[in-house]
Amino acid sequence: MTPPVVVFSDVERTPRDPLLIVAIIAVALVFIRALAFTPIEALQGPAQKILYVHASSAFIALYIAFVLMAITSILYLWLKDEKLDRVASSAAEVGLVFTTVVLLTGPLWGKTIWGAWWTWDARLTSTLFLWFIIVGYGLLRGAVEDRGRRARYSAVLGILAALLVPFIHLSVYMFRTLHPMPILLKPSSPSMPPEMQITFFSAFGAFLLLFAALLRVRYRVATLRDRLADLEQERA
Amino acid sequence: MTPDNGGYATAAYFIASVVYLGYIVSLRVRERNLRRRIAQLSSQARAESHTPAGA
Amino acid sequence: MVHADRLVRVFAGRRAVDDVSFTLQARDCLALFGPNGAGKTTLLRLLAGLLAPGEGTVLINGVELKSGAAARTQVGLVSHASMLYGSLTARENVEFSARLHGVPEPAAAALRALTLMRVADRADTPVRTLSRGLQQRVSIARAIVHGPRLLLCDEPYTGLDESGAAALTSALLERREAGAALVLVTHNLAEGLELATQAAIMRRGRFVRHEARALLDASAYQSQYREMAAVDG
Amino acid sequence: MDDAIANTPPGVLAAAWLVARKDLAIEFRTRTAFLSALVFALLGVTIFYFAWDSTAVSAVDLAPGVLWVIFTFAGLLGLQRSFGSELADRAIDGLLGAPVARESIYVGKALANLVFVVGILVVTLPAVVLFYNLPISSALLALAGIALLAAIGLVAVGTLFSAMAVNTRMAELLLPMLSLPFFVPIVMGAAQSSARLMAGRPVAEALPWLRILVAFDIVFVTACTLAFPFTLDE
Repeated sequence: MTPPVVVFSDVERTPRDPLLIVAIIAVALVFIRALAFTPIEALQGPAQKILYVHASSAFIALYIAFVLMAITSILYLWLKDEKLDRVASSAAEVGLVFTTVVLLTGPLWGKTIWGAWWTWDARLTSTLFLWFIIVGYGLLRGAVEDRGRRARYSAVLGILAALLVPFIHLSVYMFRTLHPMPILLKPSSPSMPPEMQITFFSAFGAFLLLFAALLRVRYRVATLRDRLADLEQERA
Repeated sequence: MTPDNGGYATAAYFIASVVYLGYIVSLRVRERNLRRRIAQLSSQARAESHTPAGA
Repeated sequence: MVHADRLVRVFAGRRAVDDVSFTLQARDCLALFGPNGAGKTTLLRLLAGLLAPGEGTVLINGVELKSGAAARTQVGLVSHASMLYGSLTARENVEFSARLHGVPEPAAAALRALTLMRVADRADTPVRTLSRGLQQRVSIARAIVHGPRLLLCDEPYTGLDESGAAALTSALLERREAGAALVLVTHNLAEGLELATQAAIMRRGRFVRHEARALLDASAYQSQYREMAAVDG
Repeated sequence: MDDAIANTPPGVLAAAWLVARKDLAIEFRTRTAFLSALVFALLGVTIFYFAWDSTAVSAVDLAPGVLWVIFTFAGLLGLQRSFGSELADRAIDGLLGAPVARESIYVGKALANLVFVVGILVVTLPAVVLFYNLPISSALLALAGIALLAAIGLVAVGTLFSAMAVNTRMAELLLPMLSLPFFVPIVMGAAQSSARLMAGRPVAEALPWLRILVAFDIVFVTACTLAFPFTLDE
């Protein structure tokens, strides 16, 4: 009997990822459009363009990535399907990257319009703590050996985190309103001229595409990691 | 009077690009390493299972 | 009265318990043998309700174990770990367990169990300061204090001296007289076969042999088991 | 050893009380954890005093923050060892094999932790009043209520995370890492409301913060009780 000469080519080669490439190109085009072909806001100056990266990343991180993480966490505890855990952990990690961008670009914008890198307003603070929690989520996953236990623990944390964020938001909001701060120049949001609107919505679309692409790659990595763990288990 | 703060915008776009690209690279590297390791292990497993006993 | 049906438990792709079924009547004792990693401990934990089976069911007096409280109160477990609190005394440990199981007179029951295991004289010593063998006796007292109808013992003789082993044997016999079924995991075949009414050998999660004790010749069984163990290396 | 048939397993609350009493007995037997958490809290109170310029910040403004930050960290010390006694000789298996609901194990452990944390507060609170020369007023009673609300929230979340952290590598680091973000609304609510009361303002001003504390307690006591069974291996 001759051993089959099948090479596991599907495993060995990292596949091209058209979605990822399209997403990268889309984000790059949006960046070019935002920086070179979108009018400068008269009051805030060029720094207002940070909005296109900052706001769309923030929206996707908060309302898509973390909501997805919370929902898949609940579903995992209910259905105990490993796929749900993979989606939850992927959404958390990709969401963390988006949140990191939000937290890094925010101060640059804030410095120009508020005159301060950081202010402890409700939104900033809850984003910061969300970032901390998701870092903790990652550390927790890294610290648990058993796969089922890891999935259950992180699902529990994911659900509790979703419950916590509104509390932080509310309490920081009250903290601010009860302690009036020196008046800052607030970024008013008068209706944007259409050219800016187009840039804003295309940025949102591009980042959404990027999120989907990254989530897919990260999900693949999670699947591969489990497969490797299975193989190592078999050989042990 | 439009303020001259173009540097901040450039910096923000630059930082965002670095973070996103860095993450993409890290994902791809992780994926490649995992695939290599899996291929290596499963080829070893196949080699072992096709070695006749006593050979 | 104890009925295990097609139990399966998978750990990370490995079938630790794989399609195990058996039935025990009152006063039955199943002696369970097998090499390390055969799945004996996992099987006991399934029977104790500490692990949920991936497939299959355990019925105790017609009540499914998974359904919780009513069934769990009928099971007692002696495992490798003592399951005791080091800074509490022997009496406190056993009494705590009695209360958790809702034994009507916990203090009296605890004392009786400790007396049966011949450690009543050390009842008020913190468990941490007891020797390994005495801790094992307290651990057994903890497992029998609520009068379980199914007593699961994972190598209960390990660490016991002669007096302890005698106490354990008489405790097991007493449980049996009361109508309980026993599952006894051990490496020592002679020891296991002495009490058994059924014997089973487990390998890779499965029962590879399972027969009535009355049909077995102890010495033949022993040499067959040794051969089997030698193949496993 | 009568037959198990005669046994009537305790209800959820009775079982929780058994577990709590057992934990407190262990705690009382050893005492080291409580004493070190207490000393830690008192040391913290004194050190904080010197971290501020007392001529620039008045003691009344400083005290609430100090109290609640210290309280949080001392509480973490207590929560840290909550599940250690269960895992040492797998005593937790004895609990899980007993005919009691999983939830009552959580409630029992949380109750014991609550007593631990309140015990620390009972000493730390007067110490803060003493060291920071605060006027002793009728606010003290209200303050005790706030302390209890804060302690419940802290213990609810902390007990759950303690159950998870103890089964991980780096448990000592993970527990604070996971819990501290959850303590933010508690510390804010407790510090803000007690600051108002200590400054002699009407209770109505502290009310919104008390509402947050109460809401936090309700949400997280419920959520953590429901989530606890999922932290157990089955």
